[in-house]
Amino acid sequence: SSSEEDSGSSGEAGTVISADVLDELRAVVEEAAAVPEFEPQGPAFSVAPLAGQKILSMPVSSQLKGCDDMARQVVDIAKSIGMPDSTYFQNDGGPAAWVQGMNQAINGGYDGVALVCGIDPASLAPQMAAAEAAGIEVVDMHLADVSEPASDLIAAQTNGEFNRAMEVSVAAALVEANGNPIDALMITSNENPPSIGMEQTVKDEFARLCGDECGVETINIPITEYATKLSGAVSSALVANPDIEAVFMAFDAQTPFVVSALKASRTDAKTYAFGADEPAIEMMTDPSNPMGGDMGPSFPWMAYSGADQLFRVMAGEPAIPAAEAFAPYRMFTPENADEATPPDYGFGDSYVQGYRDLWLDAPPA
Amino acid sequence: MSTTALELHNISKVFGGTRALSGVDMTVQHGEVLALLGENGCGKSTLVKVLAGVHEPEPGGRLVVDGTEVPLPMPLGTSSDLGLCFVHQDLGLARPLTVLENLLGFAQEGASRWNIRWGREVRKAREMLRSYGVLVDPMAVVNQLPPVDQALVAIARAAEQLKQHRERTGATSSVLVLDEPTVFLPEEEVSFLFDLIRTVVAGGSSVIFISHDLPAVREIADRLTVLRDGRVVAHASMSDVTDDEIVELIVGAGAATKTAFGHGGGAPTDRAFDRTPGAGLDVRGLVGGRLTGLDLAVAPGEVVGLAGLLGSGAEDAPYLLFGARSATAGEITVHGRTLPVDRQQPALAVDAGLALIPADRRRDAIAPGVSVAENMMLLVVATFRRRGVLQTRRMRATADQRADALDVRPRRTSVPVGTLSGGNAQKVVLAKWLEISPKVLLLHEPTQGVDVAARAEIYRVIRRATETGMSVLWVSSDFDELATVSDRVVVVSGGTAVSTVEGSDITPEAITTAVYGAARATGESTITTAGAATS
Amino acid sequence: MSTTDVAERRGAEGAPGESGTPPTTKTRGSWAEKAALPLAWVVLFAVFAALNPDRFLSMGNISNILGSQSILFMLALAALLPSMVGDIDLSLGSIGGLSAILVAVLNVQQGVPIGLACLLAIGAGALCGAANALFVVRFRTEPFIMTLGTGTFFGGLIFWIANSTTIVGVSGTLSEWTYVRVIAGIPIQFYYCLLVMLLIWYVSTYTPLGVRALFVGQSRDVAALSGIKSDRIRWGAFVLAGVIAALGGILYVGTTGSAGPSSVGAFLLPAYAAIFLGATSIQPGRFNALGTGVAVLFLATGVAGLQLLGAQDYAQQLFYGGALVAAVTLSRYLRRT
Amino acid sequence: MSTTDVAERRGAEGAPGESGTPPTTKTRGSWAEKAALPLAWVVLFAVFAALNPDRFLSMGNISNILGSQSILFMLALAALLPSMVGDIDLSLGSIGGLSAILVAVLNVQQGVPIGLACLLAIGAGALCGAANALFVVRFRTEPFIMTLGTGTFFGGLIFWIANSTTIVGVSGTLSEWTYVRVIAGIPIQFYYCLLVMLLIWYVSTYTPLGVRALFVGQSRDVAALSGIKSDRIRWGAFVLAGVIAALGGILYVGTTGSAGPSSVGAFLLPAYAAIFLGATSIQPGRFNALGTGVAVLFLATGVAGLQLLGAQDYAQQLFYGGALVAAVTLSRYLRRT
Ligand SMILES: Nc1ncnc2c1ncn2[C@@H]1O[C@H](COP(=O)(O)OP(=O)(O)OP(=O)(O)O)[C@@H](O)[C@H]1O
Ligand SMILES: Nc1ncnc2c1ncn2[C@@H]1O[C@H](COP(=O)(O)OP(=O)(O)OP(=O)(O)O)[C@@H](O)[C@H]1O
Ligand SMILES: [Mg+2]
Ligand SMILES: [Mg+2]
Repeated sequence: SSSEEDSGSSGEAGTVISADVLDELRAVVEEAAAVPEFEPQGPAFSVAPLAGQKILSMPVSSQLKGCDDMARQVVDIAKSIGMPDSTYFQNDGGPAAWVQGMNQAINGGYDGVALVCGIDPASLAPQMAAAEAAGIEVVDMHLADVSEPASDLIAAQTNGEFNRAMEVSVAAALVEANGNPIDALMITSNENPPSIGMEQTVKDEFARLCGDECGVETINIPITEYATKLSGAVSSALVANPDIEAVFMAFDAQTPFVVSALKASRTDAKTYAFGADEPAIEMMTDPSNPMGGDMGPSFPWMAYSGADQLFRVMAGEPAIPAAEAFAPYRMFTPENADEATPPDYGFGDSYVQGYRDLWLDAPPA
Repeated sequence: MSTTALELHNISKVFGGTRALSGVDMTVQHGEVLALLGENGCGKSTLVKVLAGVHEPEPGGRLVVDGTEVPLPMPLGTSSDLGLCFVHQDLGLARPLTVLENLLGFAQEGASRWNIRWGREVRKAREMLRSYGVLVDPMAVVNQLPPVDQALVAIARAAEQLKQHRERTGATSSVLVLDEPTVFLPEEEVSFLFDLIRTVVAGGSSVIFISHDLPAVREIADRLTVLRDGRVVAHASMSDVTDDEIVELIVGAGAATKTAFGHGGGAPTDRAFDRTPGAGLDVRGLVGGRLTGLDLAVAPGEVVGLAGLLGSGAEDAPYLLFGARSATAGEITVHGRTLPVDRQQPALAVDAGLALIPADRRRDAIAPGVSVAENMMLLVVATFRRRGVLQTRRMRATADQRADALDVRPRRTSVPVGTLSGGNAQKVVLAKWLEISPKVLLLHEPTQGVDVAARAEIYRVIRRATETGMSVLWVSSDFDELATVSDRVVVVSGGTAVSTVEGSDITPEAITTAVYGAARATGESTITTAGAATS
Repeated sequence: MSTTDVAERRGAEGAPGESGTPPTTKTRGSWAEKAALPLAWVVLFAVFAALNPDRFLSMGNISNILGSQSILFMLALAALLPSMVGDIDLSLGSIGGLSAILVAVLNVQQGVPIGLACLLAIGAGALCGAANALFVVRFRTEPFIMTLGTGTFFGGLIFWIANSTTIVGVSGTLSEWTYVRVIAGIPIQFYYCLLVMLLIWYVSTYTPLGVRALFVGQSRDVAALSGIKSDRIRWGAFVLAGVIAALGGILYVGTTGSAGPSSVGAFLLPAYAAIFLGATSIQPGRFNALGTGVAVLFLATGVAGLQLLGAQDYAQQLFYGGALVAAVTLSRYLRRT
Repeated sequence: MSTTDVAERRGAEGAPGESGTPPTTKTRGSWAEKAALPLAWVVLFAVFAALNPDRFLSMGNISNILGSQSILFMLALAALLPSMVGDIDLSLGSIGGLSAILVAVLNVQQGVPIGLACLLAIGAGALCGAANALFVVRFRTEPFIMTLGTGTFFGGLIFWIANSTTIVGVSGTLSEWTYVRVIAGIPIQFYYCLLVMLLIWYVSTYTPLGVRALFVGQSRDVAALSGIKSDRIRWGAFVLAGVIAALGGILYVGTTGSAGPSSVGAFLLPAYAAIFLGATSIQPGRFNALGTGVAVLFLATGVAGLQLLGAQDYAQQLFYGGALVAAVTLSRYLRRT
C-alpha cells in the first residue's frame, strides 16, 4: 500500500488518519531526526569537593561495546575533573558479576559508583544497602523511561526516553503507510524492563491514532535466544499475518535477525527500533535493508549526562529529578543514517562543552 | 544334619523373548562340592545370579536355604545374610577401584557405617589376604594387577565372607558359589583353589563349582548337575558317570560323538615342515614386557605351542609381536619380510599378515553392539566395494557362508555379536582373522570359557587353516590343550626359550615337567602368590 | 558418550542357546523403534496442519521450517562426527562463531573478497578442529572437559577479534548464495545441509571408512587391535567437525548479514539435542546422519507450528523439552518390548 | 563419562605378571598429580599478589574471591553427585533457576514468609531431581539427552512462572542469612558451600555408602554383583543434586535480592568445568569434592585477579579456557610419567 515516493510529500490523507494529523506526525518525525542540541538540565556547581575522591564504573556487560565504552568514558571524565584513582570494572554481565563489582567498590573505599546501561538496582538490593551504609553514592545511568518513578535504592539516576522512541517510531510507520491502517509486530525482550513500557506505548499510539483499524501483535524473545529463535519467530509471525507492515523492536540488537526474516518473507514491512547503536545504523545505510527508523541516544552523551548526575550527588548538590535527567535521542532514518559517522556519530559535540561549563572549579586539563 | 544346604525348585527366568532357565530344580547337600555343567549359554550364570538376587526369577519358584524357605524374589544384597557367597563369572571386581575398596564394597555388616578408618582397614585387608596366601597390596588398583591376582582376590573375598558369616551367625551351613574361577588361574594356582575348596567343605559348608574344564571338575566335584538350554538334564554322583557320559550329557547325544573328553581332536604329529629360515615366522632376541630375548621359529603350516609359568614372559609374546604392547628390541621376520619390532603397531602387523586373538575377548576382540557380519568382515570391508559403494548385501551373504562353515549359532549374522555366547563369539573372532588368510596366527588362551563342543570346533578350524601354510603361535596355560594342538611346544622361562618338546613326546605331563624343570633351573620365583590356603 | 548403557545393552541382547526360537526383536531396534521419530514428525505435522491448514501448509511456512534452522542443522552435523567415533566436541559453537566473525572482519574491515574470506574461515575451523584433536587424541585427555576449555578459549578469541561488537555490512553476495536464492521456494542453504548430511550418511554406511569409524566409536580397543588407525580417524572427525562448524558460521553470516561476539554458540546444546534425538531413530543406538536430519526437522516443525499458533516463548521451550523427553523415553520403551 | 579413555587403560595396564616390580606410581595418581591443581592455585595467587600487592591481598579481595563464587560453587557440588555415580545432569542450571524464581514469586507476589518459600523451593528442587531419576534411572535412558530435555522443560517453567520478567524486592532476611553476614570477613554463604563440600567428601570417603557409590560410578555392571542397589544410589544422587541446585538458586536470590528468568542457568557449564577440573586433582581420575572446591577457587582467583588488573573482557575467557586446557593436559602428562 505504501511506497517510497509517497513519503515526505504531503498529499491527501490515508483512510484512517486525516491529512492534518499526518502532517503533525511527519513533523514529529522530522523534529526527532534533527541533530539534538544541548540544554542544561540543572544549574552549574563546583566539582572542587570531588578532588581526590574516586569512582568505580561498571557496565551492564563488558561484552556490549557501547556500554563498555561508555563505562570507560565515565572513568575518563572523572579523572579529568580531579579523580585520578577512578577505575573501570570489567565484567561478563549478570547479577553475580555485578555483585563482585559492588563488593570491590565497597571494599576498595570508593566514593561513587556508576552503574552503566541500566543495571537494575532492585536486582542488587543487598549491595545497594551495603553501599549506602558505606557512604558510597550510586548513580545508575540510562536506567528506565523518564515516566517511571525513581528508584529509592540509589542516590540518583539518569533515564532515557524509551517510550518516546516508540511514539516517534509509530509516527514514522504511519507516515510511511501514508495514513493507511497497518498491522504491526512488536518484538520485546521482557527480561529487559523498558521493553514493557515500549510495548504499551506502541499499542497505545496505534489505538490513539488509528483506533481498531490497526492491529498490534507481540512476541517476546529473550536476548539470549536472538540467534537461535528470532528469525524463525518473525517469519512465522509474517506467515500468520502477511499484512504486517511495521516491525517494532525494543532493542536494535535484534536488527540483523529481523531484517533477514523480512527479506526472506518478501514483504514490504520495515523495522522501527529503539537503540541507535552503530551497527544497526550502519545497516540502515544499505538501501536493500528494509529499515524504517531507529531512535536512541549517543553513548558519549549519556556518559556526560550520567557523570554530571554522579558529580552532583557526590558534591552534595541536589540531583536532577529522574524525569528530567536524560541524554536526548535522535531518530535515524534511511535519509539521515549516513550522518552517523565518527567522531560524533550524528549527535554533534555541543554537549561536551555544555557539561564542562556546568562543572565549576575543575582542575585545568 | 537332616536339612540340605540349598534347594532350588522350579526356577525359571525369561529375558525379553529368551528363556534362559526353565523349571530348574537343584539340591546342594551340606559339605559337598556340586559341579554345575553345561554348554555356553545354557543358563549356569543366570542361575547363579538368581541366587545372588541380581535377577528376579519368574513367579512360582522356591528357594530353601538350610531348611528355611526364602521368599523369592530375594532383594539385592540379602544373599550374603543367608551365607551365600559368590565368585561371579569374570570375577565381579570393580576394576578401576583399589583392592581394598573392592573388599569394602560389599554390603557387609559389622563395619562402621559412619567412619571407615582407612589405616586400620588397609592393615586388616592385608592380613586377611595374607591369611589366604594372597600377597597383594590392598592399595593396588585392580586394573593394574595381573589376572591371576585379580582372581585370587575375588576368591579370597568370597572365602572371607563365608568365614565371617559363619563366625557371626555360628551357622555351619553356607554355600560358596564359584562361576568359572579357573579360567584365570594357571595350573599351579588351581591347586590353591582346590585346597581352599577342600578346607571350606571340611568345615561343613558347600560349594557350587562351575567350569568347562572337565578334568578339574572330575578332580574336585562330588556330584554334578547338568543344564542344557535352561533345563536340568541330569543329576548324578561323580562316581556314577564316565567322562564320555558327562560330555554326552552336556552337548546332547548326537553332538557328543565328534567330541572327545577333555580337549577333542588330536594333532597329527610328525608332519614335515619347510624349515628354511624366513619361510614362516622368525623371532630373534625379542625384548619387552617379561621377555628378555626370545628366539623362536614357526614354519609355515606349523602350530607351535608356547608354554611357561606365569611371569615367564610367554603370555607377552603375542602382544609384543603384534605391536599391541611395545617391544624394546628384537627382530621379526614374516615370510622373508623383516619388521621393525620397536616401531611395531597393530596396523603394520596386519599389513604384514599377522593376526592376534587376544585372551580378553570381550574387551579386545569383539564390538558387542555391532553385528556379527560387520565384526567378521571388518578387515576385508574394502573388498566389498564396487564403484565406491559398499555392497552390504554381498558382505552379509559372505558372512552367512562363514557362519555356516564354522557352525556359528545362531546363523543370523545381522544380530549384534554381544548376544552370542562365548564360544560362538570366539568363532566369529576366528572367522574375522581367517578372512585375511594371515601368514601367522597368534593366539592367547583362545578357548578360555569356551564349552567343550565349541572348543573342538575351534581346534578343527585352526588346524584346517594351517593346511594352507599359516603358521600358528599358540600361548596357553592349559597344557592339555597345547598337547592336543601343537606340532611342537616351546617352553619359556626367565624371558627366553629354554627347551622344546617335540613329536610324540608331546603329552601334558611332558610339558608340565619341562615347564617346572625350567623354572627350577632358572631359579625364578615365578609365582607371586603363595600356593596354599592357610585358613 | 555411548548412547547405550550397560542395562540397555543387556536388554537388547538376544539369545544364544535359543537359536531355535526366533528372537522377537530384530537386530538393532525394531521397525517401530527406527520409524518412531519420523512418524512422530508426520503426526506433529498433521496436527499443526489440521489446526491451521491455510497458514501451516503455506509455502512461506514450509520454507521457514526447512530454511530457518539451517545453522542448527549444520552445527548438528558437525557435532555428529566426533560423536560417531566416541568423542564429544563442545567447542563447535565457538568454532562456528569464530568463523562467522572472521568472515565479517576480513570482508568488512580488511576488504578481503567474500569468497576468500569464507575460505580463510573454513581454514580457521579446520585449525581449531586440529587443536582439539591434538589435545584430545594426541595427548589422550577427556574430550568433554578439554573441548569445554578450548571452546571457552575460542570464545575469548571471538571477543578479541570482534572487539565485543557486532560487525555489519558483509557483502550481499554471501547472502545471495546462502539465504536469498531459493530452490523450490526453500533457501539454498537448506540444500547445503542436506548435501553434507547425505555425504556423512553415505560415507558412514557405504564405505569401508564408515565401518572402521563405527568400530572406533563403539569399541575403540577392538578397533586398535584390528589394525585400524583409530587416532587418524578421530583426528579426521575433529578436523572435519571444525570445518562443518565453520560452514555453519558462514551460513550465520549469510543469513544475518552480520556477525556478533555471541552468535553461533547458542546453537550448541540444541545441536546436541538433535544428534542424541537422532540416535533414537533410523539406526537406533548409533549416532547417525539421517536420524539427525529428521530430529532437526521434527524440532523445527514443532517450534514453527507453535509460533504460528501464537504460543508464548515458554510454550515453545516446554514443547522442546517435552518432545525430547517423550521421544527418548518412547524409543527406549519400544526397544524393550 | 569416564575420565579415563581406552588408551589410558592400555597404558596403565601392566603386562600380566608385572606384579613383581613395584608400581612406580602409587595406587591412584602420583603425589605430583594429586597436588598439581592446588599448586597451580598457589602459583596463580602469588603471581597476582606480586603484580598488585595492595589490592589483591586486601581482605576485601580475598572475601570477594571466596564469597562471590558461591553460586557456582554450590552448583558444581550439585553437578558432582550424579557425575560421581556415572550419570550427568544438565538440568541443574534450570533447577537452580526454578528454585530462585519460586522463592521470589512466593515471597514477593504471594506473600509467603521467606523461610517457607525457601523450603518450598528446595522441595521443588527435589521433585525435579526425582523427575530426572524417574526418566534416567527407572526408564533407563541416556542421562545426557534426557536431562538436556528436562532442563529445557524446567527452563520453560521458569519463563512461565516469571512471566519473562525479573522479580525484585525479596525479603532482606534472606540476604542477611546468605550474603550480608560475614565470618572472618567472608560472606556466610561461602561456609554453606564449604559445609556441603565437606559433607560430600566425608560421606564419599569415610562411609560404606561412599564406597558403594564409587562402585556404581566406576563399574556399574559389577555393582549389582556385589549386592549394591545401584538404582537407589542413582536416585539419591539425582534427588540430592536437585536439592543442592535449589540451594544454589536460593543463594542467587540472597545475593542479588531478585530472580530473573535466566539466572542460574549460566553457571552450568562453568560448574561442569570445575568438577572435571577437580577430577584431575586430589583423587585424580575420580570426581571428588575437595578437588571440585580447589577448582572453583582456582578459577575464581584467576577471574578476580584479572578483573583487578582491569584486563579486557576477552582476557578473562582466554584465561578460563587456557587454564582448563593446561590443567587437564598437565595432569594427563603427570599421570604418564
Ligand atoms: N541380562 C540378560 N539379558 C538378556 N539375556 C541374558 C541376560 N543374561 C543372560 N542372558 C541369556 O541367557 C542365557 C543364559 O546365559 P548364561 O550367562 O546363564 O549362560 P552360561 O551357562 O553361564 O554360559 P557360559 O558358559 O558362557 O558362561 C543366554 O542365552 C544369555 O544370552
Ligand atoms: N579409598 C581408599 N582406598 C585405599 N586407600 C585409602 C583410601 N582412602 C584412604 N586410603 C589410605 O588409607 C591410609 C590411612 O588413611 P587415614 O589416615 O584416613 O586412616 P585412619 O582411619 O586414620 O587410620 P588409623 O587407624 O591408622 O588411624 C592412607 O594411606 C590413605 O591414603
Ligand atoms: Mg556363565
Ligand atoms: Mg588416623
